[in-house]
Amino acid sequence: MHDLLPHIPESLSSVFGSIAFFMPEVYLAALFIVVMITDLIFGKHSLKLCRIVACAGLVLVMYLDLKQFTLVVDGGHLIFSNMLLLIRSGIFFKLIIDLLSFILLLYFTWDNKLNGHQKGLSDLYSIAIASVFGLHLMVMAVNLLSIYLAIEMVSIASYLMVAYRTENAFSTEAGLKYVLFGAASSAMMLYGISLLYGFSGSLDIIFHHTIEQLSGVNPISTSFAMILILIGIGFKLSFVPIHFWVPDVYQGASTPVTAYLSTVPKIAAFALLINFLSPFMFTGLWTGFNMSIAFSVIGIITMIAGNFAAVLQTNIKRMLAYSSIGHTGFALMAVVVLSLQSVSVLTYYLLVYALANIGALALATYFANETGAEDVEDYRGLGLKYPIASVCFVIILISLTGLPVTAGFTGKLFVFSAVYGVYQQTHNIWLMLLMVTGTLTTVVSLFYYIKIPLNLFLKRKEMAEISNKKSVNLLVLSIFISFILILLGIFPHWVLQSL
Amino acid sequence: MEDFLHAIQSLNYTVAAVALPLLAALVNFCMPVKSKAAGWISTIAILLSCVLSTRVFATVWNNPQVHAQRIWFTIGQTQVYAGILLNNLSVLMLLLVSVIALPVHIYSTAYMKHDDRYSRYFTYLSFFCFSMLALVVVDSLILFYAFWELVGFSSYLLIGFWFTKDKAVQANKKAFIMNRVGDIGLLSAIIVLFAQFHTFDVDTIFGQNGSITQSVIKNGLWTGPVSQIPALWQYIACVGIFLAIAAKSAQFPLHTWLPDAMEGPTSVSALIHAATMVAAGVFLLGRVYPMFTQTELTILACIGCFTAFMAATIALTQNDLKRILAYSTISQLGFMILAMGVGAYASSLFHLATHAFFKCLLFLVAGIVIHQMQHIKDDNNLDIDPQDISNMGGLRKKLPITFVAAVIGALALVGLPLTSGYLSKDGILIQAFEWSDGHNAWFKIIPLMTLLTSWLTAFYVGRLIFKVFFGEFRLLKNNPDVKLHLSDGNWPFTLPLVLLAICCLFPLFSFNPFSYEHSWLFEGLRSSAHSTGEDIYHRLVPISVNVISLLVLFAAYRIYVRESGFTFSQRGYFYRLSYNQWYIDNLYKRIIVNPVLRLGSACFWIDRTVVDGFLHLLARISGAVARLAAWTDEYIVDGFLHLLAAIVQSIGNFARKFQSGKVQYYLFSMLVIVLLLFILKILI
Amino acid sequence: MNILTLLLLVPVLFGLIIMVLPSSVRGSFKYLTLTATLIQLGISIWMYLYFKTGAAYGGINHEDQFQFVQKLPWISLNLGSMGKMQIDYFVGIDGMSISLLVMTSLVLVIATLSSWEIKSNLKGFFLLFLLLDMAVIGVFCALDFFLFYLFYELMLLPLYFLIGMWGGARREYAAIKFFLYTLFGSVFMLLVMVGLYLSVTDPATGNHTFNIIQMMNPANYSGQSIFSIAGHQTILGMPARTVGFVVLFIAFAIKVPVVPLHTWLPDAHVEAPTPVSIILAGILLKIGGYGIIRICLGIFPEVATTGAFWLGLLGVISILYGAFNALAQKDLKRMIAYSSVSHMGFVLLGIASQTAEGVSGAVMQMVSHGFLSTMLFFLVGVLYNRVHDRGINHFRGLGTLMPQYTAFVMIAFFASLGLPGFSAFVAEAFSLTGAFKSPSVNGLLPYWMAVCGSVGILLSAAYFLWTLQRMFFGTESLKGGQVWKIALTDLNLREKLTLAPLALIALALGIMPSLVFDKINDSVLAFVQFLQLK
Amino acid sequence: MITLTDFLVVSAALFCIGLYMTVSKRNAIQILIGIELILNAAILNLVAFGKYDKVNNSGQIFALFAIVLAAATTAVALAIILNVYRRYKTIDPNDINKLRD
Amino acid sequence: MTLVRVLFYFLSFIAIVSALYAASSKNLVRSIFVFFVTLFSLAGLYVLALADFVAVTQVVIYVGGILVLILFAFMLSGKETLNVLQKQEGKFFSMKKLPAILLAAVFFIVLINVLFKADADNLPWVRDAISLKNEITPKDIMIDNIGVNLMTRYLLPFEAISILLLVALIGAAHLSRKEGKA
Repeated sequence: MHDLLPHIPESLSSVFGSIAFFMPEVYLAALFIVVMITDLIFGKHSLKLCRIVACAGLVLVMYLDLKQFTLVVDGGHLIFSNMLLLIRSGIFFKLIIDLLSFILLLYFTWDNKLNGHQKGLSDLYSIAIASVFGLHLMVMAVNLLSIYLAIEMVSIASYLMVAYRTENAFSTEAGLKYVLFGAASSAMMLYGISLLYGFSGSLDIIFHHTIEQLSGVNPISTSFAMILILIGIGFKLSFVPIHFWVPDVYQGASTPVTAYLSTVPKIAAFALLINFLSPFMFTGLWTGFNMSIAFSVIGIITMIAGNFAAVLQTNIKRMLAYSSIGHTGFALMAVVVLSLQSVSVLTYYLLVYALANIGALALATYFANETGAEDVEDYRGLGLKYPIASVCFVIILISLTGLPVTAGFTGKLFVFSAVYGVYQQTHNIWLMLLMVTGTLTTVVSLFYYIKIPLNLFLKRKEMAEISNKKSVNLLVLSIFISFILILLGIFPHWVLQSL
Repeated sequence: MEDFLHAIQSLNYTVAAVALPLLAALVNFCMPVKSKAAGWISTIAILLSCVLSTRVFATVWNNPQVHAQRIWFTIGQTQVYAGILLNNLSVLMLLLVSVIALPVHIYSTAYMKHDDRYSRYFTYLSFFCFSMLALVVVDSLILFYAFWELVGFSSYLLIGFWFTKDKAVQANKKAFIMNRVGDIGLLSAIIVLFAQFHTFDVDTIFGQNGSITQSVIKNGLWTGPVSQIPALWQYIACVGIFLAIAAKSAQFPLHTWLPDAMEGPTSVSALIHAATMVAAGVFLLGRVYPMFTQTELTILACIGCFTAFMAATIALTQNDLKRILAYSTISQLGFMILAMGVGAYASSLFHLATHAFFKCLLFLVAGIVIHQMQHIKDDNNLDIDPQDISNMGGLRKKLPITFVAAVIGALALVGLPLTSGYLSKDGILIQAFEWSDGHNAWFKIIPLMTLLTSWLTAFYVGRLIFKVFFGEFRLLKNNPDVKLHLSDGNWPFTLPLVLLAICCLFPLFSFNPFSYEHSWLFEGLRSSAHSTGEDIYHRLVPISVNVISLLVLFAAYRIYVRESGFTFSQRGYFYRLSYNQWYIDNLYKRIIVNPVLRLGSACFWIDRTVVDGFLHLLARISGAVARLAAWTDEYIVDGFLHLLAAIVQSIGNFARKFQSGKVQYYLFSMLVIVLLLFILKILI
Repeated sequence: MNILTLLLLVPVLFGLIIMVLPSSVRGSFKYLTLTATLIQLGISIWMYLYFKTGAAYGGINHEDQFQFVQKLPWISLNLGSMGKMQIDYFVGIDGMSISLLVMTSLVLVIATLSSWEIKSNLKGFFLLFLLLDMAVIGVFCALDFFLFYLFYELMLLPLYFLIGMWGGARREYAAIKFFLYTLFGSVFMLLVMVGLYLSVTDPATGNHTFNIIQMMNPANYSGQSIFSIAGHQTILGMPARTVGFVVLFIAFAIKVPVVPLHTWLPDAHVEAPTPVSIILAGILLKIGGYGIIRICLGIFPEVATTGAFWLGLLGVISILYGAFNALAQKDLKRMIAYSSVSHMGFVLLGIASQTAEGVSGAVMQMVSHGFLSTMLFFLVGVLYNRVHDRGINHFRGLGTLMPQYTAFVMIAFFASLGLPGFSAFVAEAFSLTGAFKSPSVNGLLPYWMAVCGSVGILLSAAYFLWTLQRMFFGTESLKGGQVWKIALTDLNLREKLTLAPLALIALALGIMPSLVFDKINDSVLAFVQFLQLK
Repeated sequence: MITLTDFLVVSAALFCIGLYMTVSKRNAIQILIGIELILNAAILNLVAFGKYDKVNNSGQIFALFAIVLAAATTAVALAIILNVYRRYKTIDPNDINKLRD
Repeated sequence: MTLVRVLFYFLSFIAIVSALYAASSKNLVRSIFVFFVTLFSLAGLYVLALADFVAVTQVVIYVGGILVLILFAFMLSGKETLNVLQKQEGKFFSMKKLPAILLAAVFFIVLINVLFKADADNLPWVRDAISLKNEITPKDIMIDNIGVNLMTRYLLPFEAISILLLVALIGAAHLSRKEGKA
């Protein structure tokens, strides 16, 4: 007590000082409250209002994110007594996250199934906003406590979103699996954290002396703790072997939620992973297992497992789920060769992937709305009925596969060059294996991506009846996305330059 | 200066002479298929080129060769030229081809009159003339090869002219592919030569002290002025060229296409498969003569000799009029090759010229006969083969002009005095003997066999003539109610015969009907080294040949005329002589005819089963290989792909095995994997 | 406005026009496309006429010797540790490209004409067609590897749909097979491309560059970079440059196609609609050959030299294997497809010989095969449109039924079996000559390869003539009986107008090979010299 | 005096028991209990280590947060489980496998 | 063998045994009630670790909150749930469970191994803490310390978790409320 008293003032001032660097999150919190209250006040009819408020708020938040760039010109800032770290790349991650969530918030109501939910969607909006808040924390967290907190926050929000459509058995089942799996893995993570804390005596992993402390401990013990923590992070990233939940959950959740799950938390998780790993990878003091090799192995296995398993899927969402696993594996490449440059490449890749994935799922929704198509077979011959949507679909899938002239290709290209750059110095065989696997799985991925155009255009089928309700917004969205993808395919530097 | 102008002029004439038929061909191609004008266009064209080539011949013959070329295209550093090379050899051929072609054209106008693809026929014919004429004058091996194949191509077209006849189609395919074998040989030879001498120019390679003469084969290397390659390739080049010759001029073993080629119109056979194209091989041999070494020449001689003998024996037993002639052509070509082999360069070409005339004549005769038979067949629709000589007989009264022409041609073919054939053939025989003196005794076989062959020739020619023109019309005998009105046909039929018949007599070639060495043609072509030796053979050979030939002819007469002739001879006379007759005939039969015939049929059998059989075997083998390849493609190469797909699927299935849908199972497997990884890490 | 860029933009422009036009005027699409291709033809012919020749325009590894060059900075990124990335929009042509370019644009016209047969969903068809058009032209013009790769990959998708949507019965299988095959090749090409770009620095700017011509210069490779010649790096134990070469070669060999990477070709051809098979055979295969010359040999000359024997071997195998397969086919189109395999074998053989004759022969063969295969496939298409059947044994005596058609078929067949006077003859003759010359000149290939190659010529005669005999000669008898007999009308004017130019060109090239040789000669010499210098 | 190791061993035991429950129990709620056990094991660690971290007291505070979070998670999980029960009339996770390959 | 030690062993013994029982029992209700015991004993252990405040929170939130929640949970879900849940098959040791048991066992071995390798009691920082008197002694009261820390150092998590709880609240409410009415 007494030894703390003198410190109170300056620690308080530091706290207040930190708030300046924390504006977006503050506004997010406020936004959350506002949305929640509008929901409470206007009850059932609040949906439109919540939507408007939430989206508008997100725009504001993005603006604030942009403003933060001015704060980090002189390097990063540790705020809230080392809880969070605000750096340039982090701001980018936040921006991307906000942008995507903005799109997703718009997208929620366009899905007929989700929209048909009796209890209304307004709660979903408040949950989503809260999760965005959590994501922001995730991006910035550098303290074991904040990390754990952020992850839990996002997880809980996600559980709720997945299980949101209570009247739908699939959604509920997905929710159950998700929550059980998630709770278990986060519990493991907590155990790992406790061990790590125990071994290092501090929660601030970002600090040099923390790692020093660890280096004093038997590597086996520290690596065990590390592995347990990685389980927790991996659960958000969904790399092998913590990916089992993904297909079921993605399939079960309503499509916009799937779009959400498969993109934003993943991006944040990557940011978190980078923040978490960099002290271990850069200060040469980490005595545990070799991170880069470990992640190479994980990456290779993940790519293979994801892409190869996707080949045999028939349900669109399930297929995309597997493919997203594959993409995680691919993105892990950039983590293996962690460096400032690779971070920006990774950011680009994730952005592109996320856009494409959202587009794909949006189109899945579109076709589901129009014709109730869920499986690939249901798409037979739709291509000529819905030419625009189908063309967009093709473009988006091409981008996911990573063929020119789409952003997906440039993303792959840059990741490869990042890895190559390191390979030239180190001649680390794992990197070569990573790249080879990456290319191989690209071919494999075509196997299943091509199924969709195949059914859309190549298969013939006399048309079934067509629902008259046209989801134009989705069409616009997908057109927009595919346009962006092509644009980035031709002029990647427009984005990548700034990253 | 004078010469230079002449040269220019003759060059222009040559070009014109070559181009005219092509022009005709093009014009005809654009004509409606039935138009009768086509015939005249081609005929006039060939007439003109005939005149022109005569002029050229006149200016160039026995004068220094004219050679002009301009650059065709450049490839790498090598510049490929296209040009014209006029020397005795080429102008002779030029003249020969055009002169032979003219009557054939005239003849064709009548012969093909009723065909409903009349203008096509003349298109092809003119095209052939073009390529043949070009072939003989070009100076670059590439061009030579080009026209070499074009000649084959046009013959392909003409053989298969009646392409609805399956046999015709089979025949022309066979012809083309067999020729292709030769072409490949030629091509590889040309490539070898190019690789060795870095040029395609005939003159620089084979001309006076050309590269060939400067290059030597020493210790396994063929060293030329510019580069050297393993000597093996010199042999391969020669083999290639030999293949080409064998294919074009139907030498053993690539000769079997020629008899089949008789499916084409007879006029075509006359021009292409008797006179000109088949001679191209010999011409080629003449062009590249310097590159053959002694041993290679000897081999050539043997092959030529064998071919000649074999073909002659086969001709003995044939009943198809045109086939007989075809085989005789083969055997005559054999003579020429043999001549080349034994170094009788001049005689060979001499024989080429003479043979062209009389064989063409004979074919035209055959054409008329067949034409008439065809008429009979059509008029009182019989089921007979119009070409089968066993149906004919006694036509000499009905077709007098034809008969005379035929006899002249036949005599020339047999090589009796006063005919051109006598000059050339005896030349060959004599020189063959002279040559064999230079070698050990075994080589005597060659001239002797040649001698024998020429007697056989006499026999089958006799058989042909007697069966067709003497005796009585067997067809009439078998079915008496046929009404026949036979005639030589109008002038387009007869005129060519007359022309050619005249050309078959000695004056055209030499004023001394008994000495080939005095014929201008021989003198123009023989190498300066050649000595006009007055040795025993100059007496012996002609006598032996002619005397025995006459005997043989007589024998043939006895057999084929008198045997069937007793019906119209008086009884008494018949009884008196019957005994001897029987005796003589039997004698002939037992001693000459039967063995000969047996031999003939044996050879024919070999020809059909062994040689052709071998070819068919090849075809079958390649077919089998093809099927094998297809199978490989379908099952092995593609199978590999499917295997890959299967692997992908199985990996995918493995990954999916975990997706049992049971969350605890997920957790369990997750933990197990993590644990295993960790333990692994500890152990490593 | 650079003329090459113009050439590239024309299809895009017309594509846009077609895109905005309503489907009600779908009748006009084919004419629009035809106009586009005709304009392109005009442009390329103009370029051909104004294409300067002479040692100063050899091209290959001299950037200043290329013509109609346009070079715009496109992507330039600072990749931190890996220096700056420099990607240019860099187009230009030398002798290797020009002839192929002209050939391409003509073939495209023909393909358009032949796409009159397309009835369904015209808008999509012609859009894809024009996209493909742009891509193939681009491949021949691009001098920046990135750009090249872009166009190269851009071809896949339109083709996939063109085959898959307008194709025959097993079109899906064929389309996917084609797509996966070629993609398999190209993704690995991507890896090598990245490696190259990281190894090569532009001496002028010091940036990493994708410039192909820079890649040809060993001096531009930084010391310890993966593909540096001096470095002798290894990838997974194998010498890096060899690996790079092999990977690139496989990528292009699939396109060529070289046995045993060829099985996509017959399926694709058989299933594809006529215009597409025309483009496939006429242009796509050439892209393979072109790539091997420009990229594989250009960037890895020394590996190419050491591996020349294997290239030659593959070439010979392709020649013979393809020919034998053709001999065994029962489907006319399949037979022709396999014949393409055989003919493209000559290209590989010629290239492998690394002699002036061989390379010129190879290029000539590409051009000539471009025209001839176009003609062949068009002819097949004619027959197929009449009766929707291609079985060789289902027809007999077509000669009487369709004389003009038969005439053209004979021209095409004899031209492609190497009858002198037609382009194929010169091409094959010189590929073989080169192959035969190489032992004495640079000792890369053994003699026997040339001989085996010439056997291929013989076989080609065999299968073409056999087909001719079976289908066109003899007394007519058709599987379809009377119905077919009515359906099998002779060529109409459009078809004649399409075929005649092809036949004439094949003839012209045969009689005046200089049309091609004059243009390519300098480049070929420069190329051969470059290969000798390494 | 109680050593750290003693605490750690106990927590390890609890951890493993929790693990066992999570993977073996045929009942969602019991699985939840298992998870809680694991959490408690972790908390025990934190607390035990926190003993030596007097100034910033991270261990104990983390423990507090952990408990609260556990509560939240459990609440959500239970809500979901209830829903599952409504749909499937069972809460045995193994019987709830409509979503699978 | 001080009293503390005895107490520790006693509590930990209870904790583990009860946990085992909870794990083994086929009856849900029983296992829940046994879990009470575990939690209580754990709270005791916390006290022994000188974290009295945590112990209190444990009792309040866990025992008072979570477990009651759980109980309510299936009470709410109606009588029939009980019947369903009563008849859980299987003894503690059944073939079905073998893999799980093995897994747990192996984990335990590994963990013990890890812990002993780590040799927790003389970790450098622990030794420093002892030397620097940065070790909580039974004498000093941590409550206010905790309070200050929560308000300064750990302010952010403290605030953030409030949002988290709100979300959980909203979500749980949304999920468990009946369809139709808002």
